[in-house]
Amino acid sequence: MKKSEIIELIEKLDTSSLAEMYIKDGEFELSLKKAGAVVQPIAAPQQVAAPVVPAMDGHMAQDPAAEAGGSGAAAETADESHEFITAPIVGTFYRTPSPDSPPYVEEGDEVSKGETICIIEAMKVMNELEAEFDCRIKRILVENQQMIEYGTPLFEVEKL
Amino acid sequence: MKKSEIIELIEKLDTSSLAEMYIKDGEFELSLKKAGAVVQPIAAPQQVAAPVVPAMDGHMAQDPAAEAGGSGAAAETADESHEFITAPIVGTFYRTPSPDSPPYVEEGDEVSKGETICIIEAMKVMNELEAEFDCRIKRILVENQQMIEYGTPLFEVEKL
Amino acid sequence: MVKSVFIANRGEIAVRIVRTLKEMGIEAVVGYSEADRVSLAVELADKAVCIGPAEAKKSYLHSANLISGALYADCDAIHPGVGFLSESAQFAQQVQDAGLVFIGPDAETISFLGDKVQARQTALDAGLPVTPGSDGPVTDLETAVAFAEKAGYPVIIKAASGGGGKGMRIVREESELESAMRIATHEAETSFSDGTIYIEKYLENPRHIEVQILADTFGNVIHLGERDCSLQKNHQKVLEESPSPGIDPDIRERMCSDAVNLFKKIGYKGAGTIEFLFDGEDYYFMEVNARVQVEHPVSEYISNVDIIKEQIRGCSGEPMDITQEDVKLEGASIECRINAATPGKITRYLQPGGRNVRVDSFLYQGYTVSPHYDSLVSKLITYGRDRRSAIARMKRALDEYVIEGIDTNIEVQKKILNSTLFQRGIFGTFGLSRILEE
Amino acid sequence: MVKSVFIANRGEIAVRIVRTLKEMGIEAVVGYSEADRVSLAVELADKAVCIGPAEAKKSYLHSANLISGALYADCDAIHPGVGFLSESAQFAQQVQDAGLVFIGPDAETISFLGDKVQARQTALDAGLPVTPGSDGPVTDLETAVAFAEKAGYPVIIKAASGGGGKGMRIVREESELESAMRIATHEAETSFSDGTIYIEKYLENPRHIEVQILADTFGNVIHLGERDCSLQKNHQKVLEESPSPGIDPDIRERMCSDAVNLFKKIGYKGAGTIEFLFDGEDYYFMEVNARVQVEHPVSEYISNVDIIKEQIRGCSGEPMDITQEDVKLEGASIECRINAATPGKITRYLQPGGRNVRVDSFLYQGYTVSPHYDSLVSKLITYGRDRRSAIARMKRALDEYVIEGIDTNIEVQKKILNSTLFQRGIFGTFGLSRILEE
Repeated sequence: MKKSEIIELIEKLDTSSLAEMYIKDGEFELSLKKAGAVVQPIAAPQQVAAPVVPAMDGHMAQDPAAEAGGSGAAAETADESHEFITAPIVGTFYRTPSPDSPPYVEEGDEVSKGETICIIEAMKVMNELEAEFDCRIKRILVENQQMIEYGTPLFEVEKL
Repeated sequence: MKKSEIIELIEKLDTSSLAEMYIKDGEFELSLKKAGAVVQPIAAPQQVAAPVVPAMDGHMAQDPAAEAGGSGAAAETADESHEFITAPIVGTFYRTPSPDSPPYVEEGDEVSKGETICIIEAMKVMNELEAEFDCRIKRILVENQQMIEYGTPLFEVEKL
Repeated sequence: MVKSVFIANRGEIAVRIVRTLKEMGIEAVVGYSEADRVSLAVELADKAVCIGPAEAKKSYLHSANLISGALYADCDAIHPGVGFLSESAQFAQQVQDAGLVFIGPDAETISFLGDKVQARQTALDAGLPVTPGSDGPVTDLETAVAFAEKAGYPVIIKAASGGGGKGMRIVREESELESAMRIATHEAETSFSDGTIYIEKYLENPRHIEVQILADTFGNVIHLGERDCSLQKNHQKVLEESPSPGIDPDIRERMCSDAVNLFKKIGYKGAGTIEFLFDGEDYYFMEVNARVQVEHPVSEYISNVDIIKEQIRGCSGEPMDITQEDVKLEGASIECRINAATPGKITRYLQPGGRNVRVDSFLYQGYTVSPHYDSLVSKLITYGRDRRSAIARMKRALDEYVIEGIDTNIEVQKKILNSTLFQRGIFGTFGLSRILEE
Repeated sequence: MVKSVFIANRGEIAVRIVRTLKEMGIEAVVGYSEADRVSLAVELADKAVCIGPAEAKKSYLHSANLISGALYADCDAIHPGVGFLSESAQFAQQVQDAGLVFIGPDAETISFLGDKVQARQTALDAGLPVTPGSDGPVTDLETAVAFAEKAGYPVIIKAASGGGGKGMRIVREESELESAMRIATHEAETSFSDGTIYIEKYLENPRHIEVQILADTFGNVIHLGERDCSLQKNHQKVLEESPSPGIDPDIRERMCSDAVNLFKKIGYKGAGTIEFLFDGEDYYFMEVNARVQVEHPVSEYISNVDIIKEQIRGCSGEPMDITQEDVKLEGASIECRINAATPGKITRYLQPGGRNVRVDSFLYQGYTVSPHYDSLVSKLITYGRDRRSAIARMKRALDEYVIEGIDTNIEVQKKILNSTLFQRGIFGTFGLSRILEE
């Protein structure tokens, strides 16, 4: 088994509700155990995140990527083909530079590192958000002019 | 597996919530464990029993029989040869019926069911404690005229 | 002053007493059953003594073990707390005979107040209004009929040595009277081996009001105002408050001075309560509780007096720290009793905090609520400048309170707090059932 | 009245504000960093918005994210709490520009009070005693020497835009003066990019006394008495109390009316504090804290006023609920700050309870104390009829407090409570180091 596969397993177990894991494949054996068998209900993010605007909250609860998303502008998960670009600041999301102009990107578009993909307006300042790597836009997750909090997943993308 | 890969695994485990990890791949074996398991001190009886008069408390803490002792006059443990007769009431322990008379029992004596083995005085009433089964007195665990609380082990005995 | 007090009780009241003892610099010793070996009271106490197995009859109700436990730990006084042996004249006597101070009134006083007919007569003699009644045992139907016609129906038949509804019968018309008397007498005989019965006028949906009294052995008797305990479910109080939203200053003044007079007359010492029924115009003496009560914290809030402290001083031959003049009754306070519907382990516990919120409880995360004892696990008490702010604060505190692992009545308490009936303050002893029916 | 308040803060003060908002029936929205996603404030709030990563600079100090977060949640006001941006005139201005109510004084007032020289001058004009000082910037040695000789050594050199000891120098004789001025100027330039310095008489071991003020926009300004904050460790307050054991009624009266006059003069609104130094005979104006303070609960206990509630009313254009006449200062209250010496997971937590004990904290069993922020994890506050009973109660409560999994200063607090120096109440700002040396 390759290291990347094992890491993937750790992450899967980590975000799962399982307590431990043991694998034996011919010569190969793998055993994983979680700390503190007793799960403190308070530590469950979705429970505490509940006060957040429902729509988003549901998204977060189901989607591990959303949790990881906060750590930077782009979040990685085990699944290479499954990445998000999240909001680096709190503000209003705009797909277009101005009301009458076309959107920066559409689903399916390929964008290259440094290209502007949307605008986030905060305190009447228009902040252009640039792609940090070449990628294809798989899904646009928020509506034009939607208010977004820090870490909100904006685009599901595929690295190129 | 290369050292760099193992180091990566260690780092991965370290930042995860997992407690330990064990890998065996043919000749290769790897076992990783995190230090410090989570304990629930709150449930430890000896800790809470601490306020009790030290001498007794120590006894109780070390002695499983003392814990079980309360449930009846005689406490059983897994080891048949290791039993206790405990105090069924709170009061003063007397080995003799009256100051000038000889003790009911000495260590090593064999007593039969129903025989009086000591007196426990409570509210100026002398309560004779009888053996609930034939047994040999291995040790007398309290001093004459000592105050005893409920469940205090009085005699270590051996069933016959 | 006493140096070391043995607490012959458990749960929240044991914790409550330990706290005041520590603040007074008196050693706190807790007597615990094996079921309570791991408990907050034991942990907070200076010393703890095992006084029996889980079964209350062999531990918290076992006088000999409790008194021996107190001697064992070199205590010079015993506090009975509430329930268990707190109103047992025999226990009080045994404690005194053992040369220990009993934190409560004398044995004679307790037994005397235990007899309802005697107590009622004494109240009459002290000039307290009592519900129109037969003034003594009733044996023949004629007397009963005559009284009922004079007082007017409905009337209630009660057992002289009764309690807990046993031997009680409500009679709404003459035709029911004879059979009711026969059944009540029989019930009284079988339940209390004393068939004596008496009759009183029966009040529909009255307020249950009680006055908190403190007394010492120097003849000082003071009151801390009244408590409204009308909200009950099968004779169990659920929510109490002070002051009562239904008592005007004039009535309060008369009730409280009546209560003080009665306690002066009987030479009471320590903390005690006099229960009245109030029909909206007049109040009637019901009975005396010769002990501290579960709901005492609401009076502590509005008077800023430590009732347990003054009780201990009063019963151990010290003069009380305060006079009636020192007592200023201000603001409003509410207590919600939090009861466990099921035993079990507390898997998560968040206790409300902040300003003017008090929690008297023995719960903590990881504690296992035992099935052996009373269901009261916590008392949540709030205070405010007026009743409205005390209510707002209680709602906030109830929302904050997280107790996972067992079922509790927190939702019921929220329903009460949110009901207009409660918020308007217009309710009697039937109030709770009406609120819950809403 | 405002309908929804955004709390731009965290920890115990966020929890404190949520509680009052709920009691007022105002929606409570908490802005939280990713490190605080799982926290008591977030759980108790009606809504919560993530406003950035753990690093404070990008979350709790990031004006744009905070204000956008408030707009995001449709709030109409922002409460800055304490620390972070609570005394940033720029933030207050941005909040106002965004069309939101800032729960604090106007931006102009904040910036004006931020300049120590200006504030000192205003205090002088309002007739407040100030420590003999250069009354304005000092540039040349001659002026400095002249002043020092007039006022007498020791003197202290301070930076006009200074704080936290930066740019401060104590000078005990003329020979040290010149070099001290040079160093102070340099420090001031590098730290605050403003080399302006001034000189004051230096007081040895004075009491640190502050007066709590509340004001609304209708010209009502009231005080809630003083607090003694002398017990400090490297300029960090450790224990506060009210009233101060070293202030007599006459001094208190003068201090408080001086404070009220100053706030009337500058048209202050909301909650604020004026700090004085007291040398045993005279008191001197130090500075104004234009926000609510960590130690406000001791004043809430002795006045029975909700400072946060009146602050919110006063800053949102409502008249305060109370007048100076309503405020009766009674009893004594003490606050012990419980600080975490290490971050980590709380493996066991028992919170003190019972009568006249208040806990303002965000801890609970299972919570992980983050290394990113301030070390204050809990405030334990007690009240009593007098200082002695407040002390006895605090000792009891500290004994009850169990926090396992992290190191705290609870033992240090016990040492303070048990020291004769503290019990006698005779101490100044050097008091704590002396107690800890014992």
